[in-house]
Amino acid sequence: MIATPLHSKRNRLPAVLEHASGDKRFKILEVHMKKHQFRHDALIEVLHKAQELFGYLEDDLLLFVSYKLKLPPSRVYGVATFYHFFNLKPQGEHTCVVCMGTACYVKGADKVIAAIQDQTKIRPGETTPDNKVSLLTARCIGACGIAPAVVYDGTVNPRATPESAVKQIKKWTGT
Amino acid sequence: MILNDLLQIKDQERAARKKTTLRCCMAAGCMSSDSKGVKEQLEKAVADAGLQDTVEVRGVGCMKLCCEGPLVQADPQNALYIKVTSENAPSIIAALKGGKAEAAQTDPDAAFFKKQLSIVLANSGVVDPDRIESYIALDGYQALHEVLHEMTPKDVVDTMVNSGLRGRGGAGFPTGLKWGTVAKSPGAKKYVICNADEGDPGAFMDRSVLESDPHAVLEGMAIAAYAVGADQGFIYVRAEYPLAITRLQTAIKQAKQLGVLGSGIFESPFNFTIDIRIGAGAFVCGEETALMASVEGKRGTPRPRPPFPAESGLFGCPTLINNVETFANVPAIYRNGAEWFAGIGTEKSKGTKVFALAGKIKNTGLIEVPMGTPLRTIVEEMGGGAPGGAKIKAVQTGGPSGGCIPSQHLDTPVDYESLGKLGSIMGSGGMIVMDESTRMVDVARFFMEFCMDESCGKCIPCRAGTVQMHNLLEKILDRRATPRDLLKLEELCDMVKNTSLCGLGQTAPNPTLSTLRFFRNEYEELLQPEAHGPKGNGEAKKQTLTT
Amino acid sequence: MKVRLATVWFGGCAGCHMSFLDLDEFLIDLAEKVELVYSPVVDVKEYPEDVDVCLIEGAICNEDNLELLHKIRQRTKVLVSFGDCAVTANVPAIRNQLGLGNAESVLQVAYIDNAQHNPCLPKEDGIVPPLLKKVLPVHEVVNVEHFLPGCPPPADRIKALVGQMLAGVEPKLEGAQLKFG
Amino acid sequence: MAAKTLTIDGKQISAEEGATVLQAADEAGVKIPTLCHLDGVYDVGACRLCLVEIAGVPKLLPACTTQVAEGMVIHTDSERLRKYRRMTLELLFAERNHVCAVCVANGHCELQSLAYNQGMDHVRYEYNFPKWSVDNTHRLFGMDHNRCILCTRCVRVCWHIEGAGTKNVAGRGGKAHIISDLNMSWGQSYSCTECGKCVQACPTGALFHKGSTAAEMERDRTRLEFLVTAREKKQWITGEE
Repeated sequence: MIATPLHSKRNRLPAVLEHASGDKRFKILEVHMKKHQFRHDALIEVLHKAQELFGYLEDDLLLFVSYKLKLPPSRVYGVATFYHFFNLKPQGEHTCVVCMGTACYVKGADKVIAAIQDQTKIRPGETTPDNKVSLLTARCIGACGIAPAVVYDGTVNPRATPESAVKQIKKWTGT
Repeated sequence: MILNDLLQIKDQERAARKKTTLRCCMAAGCMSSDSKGVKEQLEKAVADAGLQDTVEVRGVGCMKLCCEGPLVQADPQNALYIKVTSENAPSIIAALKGGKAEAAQTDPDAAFFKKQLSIVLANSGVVDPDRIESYIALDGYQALHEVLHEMTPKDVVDTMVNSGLRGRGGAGFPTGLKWGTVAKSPGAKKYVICNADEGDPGAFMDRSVLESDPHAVLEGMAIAAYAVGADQGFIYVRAEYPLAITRLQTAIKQAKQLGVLGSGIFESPFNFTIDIRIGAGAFVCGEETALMASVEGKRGTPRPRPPFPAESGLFGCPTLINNVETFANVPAIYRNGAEWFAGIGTEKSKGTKVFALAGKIKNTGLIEVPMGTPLRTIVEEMGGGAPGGAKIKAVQTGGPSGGCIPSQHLDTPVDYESLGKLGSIMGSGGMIVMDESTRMVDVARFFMEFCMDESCGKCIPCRAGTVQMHNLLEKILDRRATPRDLLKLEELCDMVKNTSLCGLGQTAPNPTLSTLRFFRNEYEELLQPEAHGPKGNGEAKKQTLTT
Repeated sequence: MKVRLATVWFGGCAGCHMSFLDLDEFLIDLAEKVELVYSPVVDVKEYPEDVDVCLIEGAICNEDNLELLHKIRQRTKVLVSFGDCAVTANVPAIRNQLGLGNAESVLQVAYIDNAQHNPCLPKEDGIVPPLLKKVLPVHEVVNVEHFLPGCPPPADRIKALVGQMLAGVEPKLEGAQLKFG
Repeated sequence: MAAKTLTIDGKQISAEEGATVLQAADEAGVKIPTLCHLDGVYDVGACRLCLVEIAGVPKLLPACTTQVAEGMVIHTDSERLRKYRRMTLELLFAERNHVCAVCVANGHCELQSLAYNQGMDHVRYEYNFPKWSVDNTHRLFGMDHNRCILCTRCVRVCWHIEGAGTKNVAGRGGKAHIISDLNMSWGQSYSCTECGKCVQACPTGALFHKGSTAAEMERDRTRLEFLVTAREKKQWITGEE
C-alpha cells in the first residue's frame, strides 16, 4: 500500500475554530482547560473531558485541543493513542465491556466473550454495523470477588454467564 | 483548625452513635449487586418502624467477603447478612425486634475473618468513607497533628525506618530509606505521588482501600510530605475505578474544608495540597517513571533509571512515590509507634499484607494477614479451598510480573524473600487460586498476551520479545511446537528479563518461567518431535563435511 | 571419494545460481572434488539418496517446494540456505504482508489483472502447484546447518563457505561476509 | 570538570565527569553498538544494544544513559552481551519487513551493518510479516513504515533540533508507529518545515529522499552535528552577524 504524492496542503485550523465557535461543547471544554490554566500536563485530563463531551476524539477535536494547549498536534495524537481508554472512533449506542482480568478469566470470561462474539459477529474493539453495540475488553476492573464481571453501559454485572450476556445483547439489539 | 477542634469533632461523632448500627457495604463489588438499593430499603424500614433514634444505617467500605455480597452487618448483635436483596432487607430490621430475617447469614467469627489482622483495612467496612467525621471519630488525623507539632521531619523519617515498612507496590523497597533519600535530595520543590494505578489483573486491594478509607491515604501522604519537604501531592488513579475517584474527590474536598489539607495545616507552617490525576488505561503507568510521564500529560513510557525519582522525578524535581497500601499503613504507624509495627510480621517483612483472594476458591474477597502467614492458612483455612472439593493446583501471586506457586509449596510463608525464592513475587497482592482444571501453559499464554498488549513499545526486547514469546506459547498450545521451540522460548525469557528497560518487560517472562519450573511436564506433553534433522539440541547441529 | 553436491532452486530469481557460476576457475577446482548429483543445471529428475551437501536457493512458496524440501532433508547430510530468499524468504515473502488470502491475490494480479491475453487462473493440475498460505524461509521448515546470506551472495562468499566445507573445517563467515541484501 | 578513571574491556581510561559510558568508550576507541543513540540529541536508552556489564551492578545498564564513575569496571563485549545483541537484532528483523535486497538504504544501513557485525546469519524467530504502509505523499521525502525500528531519532531531531514537533510515536507496543501531526499523510502535515533532519537521522531505510532507489540512500550526519553545535554551544551565534 503506497500513498501517492499530494501537492496541496492546507491549514485546517481556521475551519476547526470556526466550527468550534458554534458548538457549545467546545466552550465547555475550553472552560475546563482554563480551569487547568491551559497547562501542558493537563492534556490527559482535557482528553478525558473531551471524550466525556463528544463521546470520542475525532481529529478536529484533537486539533482544537492542541491549538488551545499550545502543543504540537503530534503530541496530542501520540497521547490519545497511547491510552486505551480513549476512543478515536465513535462507539455504538450501547457498550459491553467484558473484564478479562485473571480472576474473571479462570472463572470463564473467555466463554462469555466467545458467546457475545458469536451473537454479535464482532470482535473486541469493534462496533456492530447497525451501530447498536460496541464490544470491549477490560484488563481488570477490580471486581474479582464477583467474577466474571461484565459492564453493560457503565453498570457492573456480577457472575456473568454466556447465557446472561447473550440475553443482554439480545435486549439491546431487539432480536 | 487546632487539635481541640479535631477532638471536638471526634467526641461529637462518638456521642451521636446509636444503640444499633447496620453497616451496609458500599464498595464497588457489592454496589454491582445493588447494595445501594439494599441500603435505601434498610433506611426506609428503619423509618417505617420508627427506629431512627436507636438504629443507624451506615454506608461503609469493603467488608471483605466480596463473593457473598451485598453484605450487611448488625451490631452489637454481631449478625452478618449475606447476599442481601432490596426485597429481604426490611426483614433485617424486623429481626432487630425479634422477628425472623429472610436474608441468609454467615458466621462473622469464621476463620476468614478471625485469622485476619487489620491495620490497613482496620477502618474498612467500619467508617463511612463519604464523611471525614467518621474517620476522625476513629482517631483520624491525630497522627498528622502529632507529627506536625511534635516531630521534626528527620524524626518522621527515622520512625519510618524503624518501623521496617517496605513498599507494598510489589518490589518491597524499604519505605523509610526512600523517604530519607527524597528528604535529603536538594530542591525547593518536591512532590509526593500516590500510585493508585492498580493494574495487576486480579488485584483490587487498592481500589478497596480508596473506596473504604480514603482519608487514611490522604493522612499518610500528608505525613510523608512533611517528612520529605513536599508541598504538592498527586494521586494517580485508574480510570477503571470511578467509585474510588469519586470518594477521593469527596475526601480531598472535605479535608481542605476542615483544614487538614491546604496551607498552614493545624496552624503549622506546613502546606500540602493533593490533586487527582486519572489514568487512561495503560498498565505500564504503574511503573514509576512511566507514571510520572503520565502525570506530566505525556505518553506513559518509562525512562532509564538512574536518575531515580527521589533525585529527579516529576517535572525534574525530587519525588516520593509510594502505593496506596503503603500510605494507608502510615497513620497507624505514627499512632501506635514504630516498635508496635515492627513487632508484627517476620524479621525482614514487617507488618501485614492485604491480598485480594480470587479465582477457584470458595471465599473470594479481601484479606489482611501478618507477613509470614503460610499460604496454606490463607488458601485452605481462610479461603475454604477450591469450590466443589476440587484440588488446588497452584496459587498465582504478583499478577503478570509474578509466578505460580504449586500446591506442594503451600506451606511457604508469605513474605518478600520466600515468594522470591519460588520465582514469584509478593506483587501488589493479587492472589489467584487455580484448581486442577486450569492448564498452566494457557495461564502463561494469558499473562504473556497481557504483557504484549500492555508493552509501551519503547524498548525492543519487551515490544518484540513479548510478541515472539506469545507466538511460541500459542504454537505450543496448538501442538505445533518442537523441543527446539521450547528452548527458544526459555532463551527469550532470559533475554527479555535481563535486557528490558523497565519492570514490565523485566518481569514479563516470570509467569512463563515459573510454570516451566513447576509444570514443565504440561509443556512437554504438548510438544511434537522435530520434523527432520538432529533431535533434541537447540541449535542446528553444526557439521563439517568429512569425506 | 568425491563429495556428492546438490543445488536446488525454489522460490527465487536464480540469481544465486548465477552467482555460483561466477565462481569462474574455482568451478574447475570444484569439479575435481565434488560430483554434482542434482541441480537446475544438471538433467536429473529425481533428487538422489545420500547427498553430502545441498545448496538451497529460494524461499518455500508452494507445495512442490515443501515436498521436495522434506525429501532433500531426509536424503542430505548438510543443508545450506543459499542466498537471502532461502535465509529470510526475502522478496517472495512480500506477499505474506497481505495476510490471509495473499496467495489468491498474487494469482489474481499475475494471471488476470496484468494478463495481456486470455486472463484466467491456472486451475488445472500440474500447471501451477498450490501456493502455501505463507512463504517461509527454509529453516522454518527443516533444520538447516549453514547460512549463506546475500542477494545474491557474491562469488567470493560462496567460495569461502564451500572452500571451508571442503577443507573439513567448521564453516564460519564473519562480518560483511554475512551481509543481507 | 574532574576526571574519572575507569576500566573498559581491560583498558584503563580517563573520562570527564558527567560523560556517559558510551562517550568514554568511544573516546577510548571501544565501539559499543547502538541504534537509538544519535550524537546531538538526548538519549532514551530504548534499543538496549549498548547494554554493558558493570562490576558490582547486578543489572545490565545502557551505556548511553549511564554516567562514568571513579573506578568503574566495564565489560562491553562479553559472550552474554553478544548473545543478547544478536537476539535483539533478530527480534527487529522479525518484527517488520526489512527486505534488504530492495531497500534504498542497502549498504548504508545501520541495522544491516550491525546485524552482520554481530554475526547474525539468519533469524531464528518467525517473521511477523505485518502490514505497514509507505507514505510517499511528501514533496521531498518518503516514509516506509516497513523498515522503521522505532528508534525515535527522527522524533527527537524534529522536536529538539528543528523544534517543529511534527513527528511523534502514536499507539503503543507492537502497534506503535511514527506519525506526522495528527497521523495525517506527511504531505498534508502543516507543521513540517521540510528541513529533512529526520531523513538524515534515520538509521535504516524508513526515511528517505524521494527518487532514491535501492542502495542509493546515503546520509550525511555532519549536517546534524553542525546544527547541534550552533544551537547548544552557540559557537558562532554571537547576536549580530
